[in-house]
Parts: sequence; structure tokens; C-alpha cells
Amino acid sequence: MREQLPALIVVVPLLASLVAPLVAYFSTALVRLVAIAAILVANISAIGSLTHALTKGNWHYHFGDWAPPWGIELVIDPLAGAIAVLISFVSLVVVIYAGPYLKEDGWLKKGIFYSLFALLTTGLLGMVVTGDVFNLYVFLEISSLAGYALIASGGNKAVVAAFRYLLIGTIGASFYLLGIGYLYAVTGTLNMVDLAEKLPLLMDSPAVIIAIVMLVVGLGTKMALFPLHGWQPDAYTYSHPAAAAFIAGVMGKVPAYAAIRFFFFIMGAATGPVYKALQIMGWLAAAGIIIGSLMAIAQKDFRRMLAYSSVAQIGYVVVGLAIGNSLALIGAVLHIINHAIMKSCLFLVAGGIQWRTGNVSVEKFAELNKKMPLTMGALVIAALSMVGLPPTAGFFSKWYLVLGAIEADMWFYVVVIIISSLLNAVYFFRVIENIYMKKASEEAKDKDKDKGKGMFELPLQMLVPIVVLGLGILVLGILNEPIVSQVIQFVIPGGGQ
Amino acid sequence: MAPEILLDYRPLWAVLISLVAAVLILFTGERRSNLREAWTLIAAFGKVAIVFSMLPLVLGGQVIEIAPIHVAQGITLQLRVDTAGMLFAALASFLWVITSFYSIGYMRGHHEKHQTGYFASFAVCLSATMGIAFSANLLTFFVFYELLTIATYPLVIHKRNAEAIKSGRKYLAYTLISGQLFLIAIIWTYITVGNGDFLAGGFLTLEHGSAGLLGLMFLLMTVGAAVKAGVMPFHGWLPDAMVAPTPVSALLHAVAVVKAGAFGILRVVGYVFGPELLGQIGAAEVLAWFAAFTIIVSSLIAMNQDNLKRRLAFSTVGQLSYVVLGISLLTPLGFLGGMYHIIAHAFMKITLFFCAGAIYVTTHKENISEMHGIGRRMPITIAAYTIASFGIAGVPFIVGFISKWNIALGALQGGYALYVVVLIASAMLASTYLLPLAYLGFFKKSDKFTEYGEARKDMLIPIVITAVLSVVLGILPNFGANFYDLATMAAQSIVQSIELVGGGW
Amino acid sequence: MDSFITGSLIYWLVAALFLLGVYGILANNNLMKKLMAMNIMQVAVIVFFLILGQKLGGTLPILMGSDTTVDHYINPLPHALMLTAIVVSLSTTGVALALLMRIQERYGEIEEDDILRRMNE
Amino acid sequence: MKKGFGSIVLDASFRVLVPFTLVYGVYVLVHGEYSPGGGFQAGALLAVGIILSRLIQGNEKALFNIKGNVALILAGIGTALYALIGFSTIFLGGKFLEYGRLPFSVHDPAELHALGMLGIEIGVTLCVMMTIVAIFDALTGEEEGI
Amino acid sequence: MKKVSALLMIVLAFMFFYTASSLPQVGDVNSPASQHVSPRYIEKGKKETGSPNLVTAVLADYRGYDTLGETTVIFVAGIATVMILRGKRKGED
Repeated sequence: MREQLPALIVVVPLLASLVAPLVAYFSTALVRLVAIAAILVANISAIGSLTHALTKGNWHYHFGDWAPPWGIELVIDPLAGAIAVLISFVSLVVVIYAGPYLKEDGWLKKGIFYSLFALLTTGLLGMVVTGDVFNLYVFLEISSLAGYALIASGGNKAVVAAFRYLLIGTIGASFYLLGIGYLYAVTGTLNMVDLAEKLPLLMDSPAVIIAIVMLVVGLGTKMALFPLHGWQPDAYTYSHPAAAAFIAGVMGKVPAYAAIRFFFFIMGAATGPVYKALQIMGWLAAAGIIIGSLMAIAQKDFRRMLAYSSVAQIGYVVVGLAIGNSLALIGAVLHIINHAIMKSCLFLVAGGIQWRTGNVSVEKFAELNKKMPLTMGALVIAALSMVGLPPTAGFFSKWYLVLGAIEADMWFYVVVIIISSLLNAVYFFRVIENIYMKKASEEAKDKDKDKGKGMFELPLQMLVPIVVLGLGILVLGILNEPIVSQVIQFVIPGGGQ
Repeated sequence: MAPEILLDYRPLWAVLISLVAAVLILFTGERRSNLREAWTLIAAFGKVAIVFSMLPLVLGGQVIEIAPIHVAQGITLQLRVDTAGMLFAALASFLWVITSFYSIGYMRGHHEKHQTGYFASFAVCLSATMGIAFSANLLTFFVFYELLTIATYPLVIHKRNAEAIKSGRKYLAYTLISGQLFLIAIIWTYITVGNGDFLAGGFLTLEHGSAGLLGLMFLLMTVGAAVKAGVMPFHGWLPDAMVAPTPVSALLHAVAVVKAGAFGILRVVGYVFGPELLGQIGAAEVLAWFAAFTIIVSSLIAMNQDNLKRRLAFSTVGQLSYVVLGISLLTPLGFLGGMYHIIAHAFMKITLFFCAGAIYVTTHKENISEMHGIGRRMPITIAAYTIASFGIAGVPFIVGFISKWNIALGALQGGYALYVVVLIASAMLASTYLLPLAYLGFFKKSDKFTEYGEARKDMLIPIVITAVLSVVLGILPNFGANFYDLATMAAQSIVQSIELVGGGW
Repeated sequence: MDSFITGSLIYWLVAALFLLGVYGILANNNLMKKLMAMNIMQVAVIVFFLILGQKLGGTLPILMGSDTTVDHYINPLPHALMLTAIVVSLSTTGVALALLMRIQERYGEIEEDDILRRMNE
Repeated sequence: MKKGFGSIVLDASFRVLVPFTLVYGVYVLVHGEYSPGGGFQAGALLAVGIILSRLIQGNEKALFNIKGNVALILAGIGTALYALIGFSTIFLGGKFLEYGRLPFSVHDPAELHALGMLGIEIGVTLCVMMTIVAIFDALTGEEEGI
Repeated sequence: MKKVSALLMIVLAFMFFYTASSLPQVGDVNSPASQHVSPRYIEKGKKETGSPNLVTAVLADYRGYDTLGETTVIFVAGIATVMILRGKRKGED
């Protein structure tokens, strides 16, 4: 099976999601195990493929043994491997976390939830590891549909949010599809490697330029790049609390990865139109960083605040692309990883608070540190990391971004990043103040449902993921150098060697 | 004179021991308070032992290095014990012991809440301070600097009331913003120079950029450090932080935070830019002017404060500017005096705060106007207070005199007679705003204090120790940890000259 | 001009169709109309791909006898791709309709601005 | 449809319509590789047959009375069949979906591909048919909430 | 909103119209799409897959992985619809 690892990354969770309803019919405990096991296998395969890609070079896997460009191939280079490991890891953590939320649900709902969750994971992983631009579209749609359903299952408001997300997301996907249509029209191929060979000669053709515009709009919509972020806050806020962490943490990152793939690997950012497009994206991202942070300050709902801060944080990644030198790219990829972990951790904490006390409004967080100390500890770590204070992970991605910006003499971005980290400090320390210093009002004490009367502040299935991610932030920060020098510096085009 | 480098883990232990203690304290919790305090004391004594075990090596001209973690390519979190760092570390670790005893007494006598969080963040503060003292490059320095910011925040908001929250916000606003400016300057340095390793005498030269750019860089860095050091106009958070319990104020003002700021300025001036470069671009003079301005103005403000702790706080603002002034004179004796004033001020000001705290716990009075005749009831406390006040005023045979004397000599060395005038004037002012309490306490009659006695033993003993030490150090500047020699060696290494004319006495 | 009509005019029409769809989604207030506009947009993309597969004198790509001359059959790849795209758009529409039913039965209407107002109050 | 709207005309047409639809669906499925057609179209036709029988005869008497839950499970199984064919070729030492490795004895390897395609088309048909039935059930709203 | 989006559409329309001429002529047998990848499907398709219907050959064999995804999309639509229509949270109207 060793040489099949790349395929297993995608097809094992896929198979699990397909049989989930059947399994759930017989045993609801078993379906959970199946989902966890499948995602675990995907995670292990991703790690194996990543190590292979790092040691023996890029790994091409031809489906049906058809040589590309005729067949579809998976390409695992360090970038794809790293992101795949990230996605499968976060998915694993969140699926373990989801358990207690589904206690009251019937077998079919359990089965469908785990099926949708595994499908979301499959779609994202498939987008990451594929080497074929149309195949990327197919898996984009798989992940999107699963995402719509998971968001819609969060309640009545969530349904409206999901519908609007569906419309806007479909616009984005269609723009993307049209973009690759233009590329296909001028090159006649859909294979990424093949495109990378043919495109440089055609870079000044208007068709390629409009294809770039289409890709920017499509991927920008999917990653909620300002000003295309309108769907995102509602979707993240009202989505199913058991899946929100995964949706909010990872779903926006994969289109960003696709943008790196297209603009830096397939087209080459040095070429004129791509460079201009990236500059425009960079300015938009800068605006998004500031506006997203300001909007986050204005929010009362904790999850909504986090959603707006995601609008700002994805801007960091795009700014890294816009700066475009190797340091900034390292920063961007590092920030994709760090922010996925941080934001997932924060959403897990939000879900835990909701599960325990039934409210999500920051004003009502008073004295939670007494009820759930470990969770609040994780929240504090994640908050410090979002602000970007050493030695947490967030500091180092910011470090590389600023390093790259100064090296490229783009001081504008330096100022933006610094200002935004101060704004982050404003709203995160407001939360911390509410938790540690406000006196809890009486009815808030009464509203504490008796779910917390167990041995721990939360059920272990929920507590352990929170703690794991909280520690993960510190580990990512402290072990930052090995991660960068062993992995990240090889992900950038021609980096490392 | 290249000092021989010695690889050793002791600096790392010195940093980590109190972090471990903090974790243990958190998990011990409120209920088993004795065990919790035990952790604090064990860590404090262990830290002192470790630090002082390194002292002879440093005095022997050795440098202890350890590079635990690589942060990024070519950038390491590195610890190095040199003379200046040793000076600061020895001071902080020694005073932590005393402060821990005192704060145990204070907290128990005062039945404070949230004691666990208090002792934990206290320990983290000390770790950060050790890290700042021992950091070998700018990044390490910054990491511990921000850690100190975060660890101090819970102490500032200790009382959890609206006022505390407000001052906590103010504190965060000041420190975080300055920290970000600091960060820009640091990254900029890494880009231009390639590394940020502290080097006695500075590693930046005019090749690294025009005078204007370097001046801007210097401005960013000094602002980053000056905010913690409370140099005007960045002092705003310091008096407001007075809502914190007294041992915290003692820690903030005497041991850790503001001293970390002053130490940061020392690192920036002496080990990043270096006297030579600063002399060329003339940036240090601006700093010196700010310091002189702060010295005078803060003393004037302090006179109008009736709240004893606020008054002491403003006096801290002034006294810290002595350090900054001495450093920014760029003369050997200036450095010597500045560094020694870190020591001197620490001992004197911690005495003063201990006294204030003792008075508060015993009599629950904070305003000087209410303290008539208090000396009758608490003679020892007020006596200690008086000694320390004389020291701040720069009376001979008390430690404050030595540092001020050296700063004055340094000013003359650099040929700025004006600063000498500033020093004398501020000495006068200091006596006018500190001594009245002693006068009221001893000579004004009042029947208010019949029911009170002397302060608790476990608060009184630290007061006496620090007061006595500030006298002893005033007579034998090298008593104990050879602070004076350390400062001399550091100053020599910075200005790379053996001729250190005169010096103290 | 003739070459334009035979060669490029269709691209203009497809682009117009696509943009009409996008405009419909953005400008309409009725969610159902938005959904229809979405389908129009997707159809435009599908047609665009099919155009790319066309060949003058080519027939549909089912081999007749042993004739495997490339120019005699139109390009099968876009058709295969568009089968996938059609299925995707169908599935998206299905999910959207289900959501729409939930919205209708919860809010009793499908006018976006009203619903948003009632959501946020 | 609880009782269906059966009438003489409908029942009569039902006898012709539904079997024809089903047979035609199967034809489209198996003939898909010689003429336009394939799993998706076949699945749609078969689903139409089932839904017709429901509409006309009502759930109780319906010819193929597949409940939504079962339909959903079967849809998953159908797609899983597709995936399992891919897996089988992995276990037979090939790549995923490498039909050339299928364990049948034929004189032309191309036939293996044809067989593999037939297999996956069957899976697709099952999936599409059952999905449509499940959606139909959900839309008619007769199934209880889950 | 309407005016802005209409303006946007017009701008995009001009972009499309401008680039249309740079796309291959409709039905051009020498267009890249007809020359680069697809010829193999037509020439070797029958021999390699045994299916004279080349669309099926491409769909189910050469790009079978896409079709797996496509089938999955249908499955997702099914379970999503059931989840949305029948999976109301308890305690919601």
C-alpha cells in the first residue's frame, strides 16, 4: 500500500462518508469510530506523503495509470503535503470534538452529520492534493455542498446564511470554472504541470489576462477576501457548532492555497499580469485587514467577532502573496497553518462555552475562568497568538511577513500589519477582561446548565481537542524554526534547493 | 579584551525555575496556600543560588552562553550572561526573595483575593526579568520583554475593580504599542545587519544607513524601552498602575518592569548603537534632554501628590530618568553611575514602597495628610522610610549618593555642566517631597494612631533589611554582589577604555 | 465580419448570458429569482466549454466503424467535463431549493431584505 | 403520496408507462458505452419509474416502495460500489480505478476497461436513482424528522 | 447596489468582448483544445477502453476520478437535502 498513499488521502475519507449512513443504521457508536478512523488514516497518509515529498521529491500519482495530461494525477509537493497534513489534523481534532453535540440526535442525523463532515474533509483534501484544475473544481463543489449543509444544520438563521453563501459561493465557483475554461481554450490542457509549461509563452494574451481576473474573483470569493466577504460572517456565526471550528478554521484557507498554486506555481508571479493582479489583491487585503479588525471590535457575539477577524487574517496571507519574496511567502504559508490552528481553537472554545453556559455574547462571559479554567487558558493562548505576541505561533508568521515586507521596502504593509495586531489586541483583551474581571450576574449563574457537573469542566471528548490545539499553538511557536527549515522553506517555488 | 566564552545551562535554569514555580503555583491553587507560598520561596532561593553561583565567573571576566532554541534561519533565542546582565539579574533575584517574604505577609495581613494568580504572575515576571537580563540578542530581548508585559498585566488589574481595569487598559495600550514599534526596529535591524547580537560598544555603524535612518531606528527602539522606563512623555501608565497592591508596586517600580525598561535603554545605547555611533549622529543628546526634563518635572508633580504611593510613583519616574540620563551621557562614568543607580534606586525605592505598604496594611491610610504622628506608633518603619528618603535625596553614606556622584562626574566628563545643576536641583526637590512624611510622622502630634502598633513582623523584617542594605552599600559599594565592580567592568566594556578616571570614591 | 459572426459572436453571447446571470443574482431581491439567475450563469459556463469542443465538419464523438481520424469527431473532453458540471449545477440547485423551502416555511416569504431585517432583530 | 391519485386511466397508463420507463432506464445504462447515455441518465429514468409508481398507486400499494432512509443508505452504497471498484484494483496491485487489473479472464484488455466502466455505471445508477428518491421523499415531507 | 453591479457587469462585458477575438475561432480544427490532449482520446480511445462512445470513455475511464467526485456530489446533494429538510433542531419552530 505504500505507493498508494496519495490516493488514500482522498479516497479513504470518501469511502467512509459513503458508508456512513449504512453503518449508522446498525450502530451510531460505530459510525463515529469509522469517521475518526478514516480521517486518521488520511492524516497518516498525508504525513507519509509529505515526508516522501520532502525526502525523494514531488510525488505524482496517476489515477487509472493514465499518464497525464490524459488522465488525472495527484501531485504531492511539500506545499500540498503540508496543507493536507494540516487539514486532516484539524479535521481529526474537530470530529472528535463533535461527539457530545450529537448525543440527542437520531441515527440518521448522526450518520448524515459524520458523512457530511467526512465529505467536507475529502473535498478540501482533494482540492489540495490534486494536479488537475478541473478536478480541483469538482472537489471544490463537494466541499462547498457539504459546507452548505453543515452550515444550514445550525438552525433557522443558519439556513438563510447558508443560502446566501450558496449563491455567492456558486458565483465564485463559476468564475473559477470560466477562468480555467479560458486557460483550456488557449492551452488545450487541464493538467497543472502541463499548464505550467505552456502558459509562460502566452502570458501577454488577453485570454490569459481575463483568466487571471476570473481566478482572482473566484478564489477571492471562496476565501472571503475583502470586499467579497459578505457571506462569511453569517455563515461562520450560525453554522453547526460542532463543525464551525473546521469550517471557519480551514475552509477559507484552501482557496488561498489554490491561489498560491495558480499564481506562483502554474503562472509564475514574476510575469506582468499576475504581478499586477497580486498587487491589487494585496491592496484589497490591506483594506480587509483594517476593516475586518474594526468590524470585529464592533461585535458582541463572540463567534461573529472571530468571523470578522478571519476576514482580517486571510488578508495577512494575501498580503504575503502580494509582497511575493521568499520570506513573505514563508510567512503566508506559515500563517495559513498557524491561523487554521488558532481559529479552530477559538471556535472550539466558543462552542464549549455555548455548550456549557448556552450563551455566546462576550458580555456574558464573566467569571468563566472559574467554571472552565482549562478552556479559558486555551482561549488566552490563542488570543495572544492572534495578537501576535511571542512566543506563540502567531508572532512568527507576523515576523516573517514583516521581514519580507521590509526586505521588499513595502512599508505600507508593515504599518498595516502592526496596526491590525494592535486592533486584535483591543478586541481580544476586551474578551479576556470580560472573562477574568467582570462579576457574574446572578441570572447568569443560574443559566449555567447542569452539563458541567461532570468530573471535568467539559466532556473529555470536547476538552481534549481544545487543550491539544491550545498547546499546539505554543508548540508551533517554539518549534517554529525546525518547521520552517524542514518543511516550509521547501514549499515556496524553487525554495530551499 | 575578548572575554572567554563558557557554555553552561545555568542561565536557562535561572529563567525556567520560576516558570516551573508559576505552573506549580497555579495547580496548587487557593486552598493549600502554605504549599503555594512554599513554591514561591523555593523558586526564589533557587534562583538566587543559581545566579550568584555564576557571579564569580562573570567577575573573572568570563561570559556564559547558551542557545536553547533556534527561532528561524540564523536567528536564535540565545542567553548570555555578561557583566551588565549579571548586575541586573543579581539585583532582581535577590530582591525577589525579600519581596516574596514581604508580599506573603502583605497578602495574608490584607486578606487579598486572587492570591494564586498573583504569585503565579509574579513568578512569571521574574522569569521574564531574568530573560531580559540574560538575553544575548534583540529578538530574545523582545520575546521576554513582551512576556513581561503580559505577566505584569494581571498584577496591574489585581483588584478587579473598574479603576483597575481602566489602568490595566492604559498599561496595555502604552506597552503594546511601544512593543510593536520596538518590533519594527528590531526586524529592521535584522534586515540591515543580518543579526541582532548584543555587542559591547554597539554593532551598528554608519555603514548601515544614513544618520537620519539610524536616528529613526534609535527613536523607535528607545520609545519601545522608554515606555516601560516611564520616561516622560511616556510615563502615563505608571502612576495609574498604583491601584495594584503594594508589593506589586514594589516589584513594578523597584525590581522588574521599569528597571527592565531602563536596562533596555542601556542595551540599546551601549550594546546596539554604541557611544561612538550615537556621538556621531547625536541622537543620545535628545534622550538626555528628555531625561533631564523628566527629572525636574516629575519631581514637581510628585510634590502635589497627597497619595503616598502616587508620590513615590512620580519619584520613580524621576529616578529612572537618572539612569537614562547617566547612560545617555555616553561617558564612562555616566554609564557606571547609570548602572549603579539601577541598584541604588532599587534598594531605596523598594524600602519606600514597603513602608507605604506596611502603613497601609496596618492603618489603612494612603494619604500623607492623614499620617500625622504615625512615627510614634511605627518608629522602625518610619525610620527606614527616612533613611531611604535621604538616600533618594542623595545624602552621603547612603547608596544613592554614589550613583549620583558618578553621574555628575560623568556629566562633567562629557562637559555638560548643566546636567549637574539638574541633579542638584532634583536632589533638593526630592528632599522636599519625601521628607515631609518623616517630619509629620515624628514631630506632629495626633491621637489618631493610638490603636495601631508596629507593622507585622514578616513585613517589618524585609523593610529593615533593605534599609540597612542601602546604608551598607552606601559605605561599601561592593558589599555582597560586587555591584560596583560589575558596573565598572560593564562601563569599561562599553566604552572600550581602561581609563576610568576617579570613580565613586 | 463574416468570420466574426461565425467565429467569435458566440463568445459575446455567452459572455452576455453569464453576466446577465451574475447581475440577476446580485440585483434581484427575490431569492427564487436569484436561484434562476444562478442557473442561467451556470448554463453560460457550460455552453462556453461546449463551444471549445466544436470542430468544423466534426460529428459527435462516437466512433463509426474503424474511422479514428481526429478531425472527424468533435473534442470529447469538454463534453465529459460538462456532464460533471451539469450534475454539479443540478445538485447545487437541489440543495438551494431545499434551503429555500426551509426559509419559506420559517419566514413565510423569500424576499431577501425582509428576511435579513427579521433575522437581525 | 399517501393514497396516490389512482384512476382508471392512470392505472391503465401505469401498466404501460412504468415498466417501459424502467426497462428503458436499464437499456440506457448498459448501452451507455455505445451510444449517448450512461449511469446518470439511467438513474434518472429508474427514479422516475419509482416515483411514478408512487404518485399513481400511493405509498402502500406502490410497486417499488423504498422509504427515504433506505434510499439514502442505498445511494451511499451505490457510490461506495464505485469507490470499491477503485479499491479492488489497488488490492490487485494497480493504481486506483485501474480497470486493466480487474480479475476477469478476457482475451482483450480493453474489455476489462469496458467491464470496469459497466461496474461503475451501475454504481452511479444506483446512487442517482436512490438520491432522487430520497430527495423526493424529503420534499413531499411525509417522512418524520430525523 | 443595482447600479453598482450593473456598472460592474458592463465593465466585465467589455473585457469579455475585447478578449473574445483572442480565443480560437469556433470550430477551428487547429485550436489548442483540438490539437493538444483530445486527439489521443479519439485515436486510441476505442483500443484502450473498448468503448466507442468516447465521451463515456473519457468520463468513466480516463477521468474516472472526476466522475467519482461527480457521483459523490449527487450523494452530497441527497444527504444535504435530507439534512436540511428533515434535520430541524429540536426546540425550533
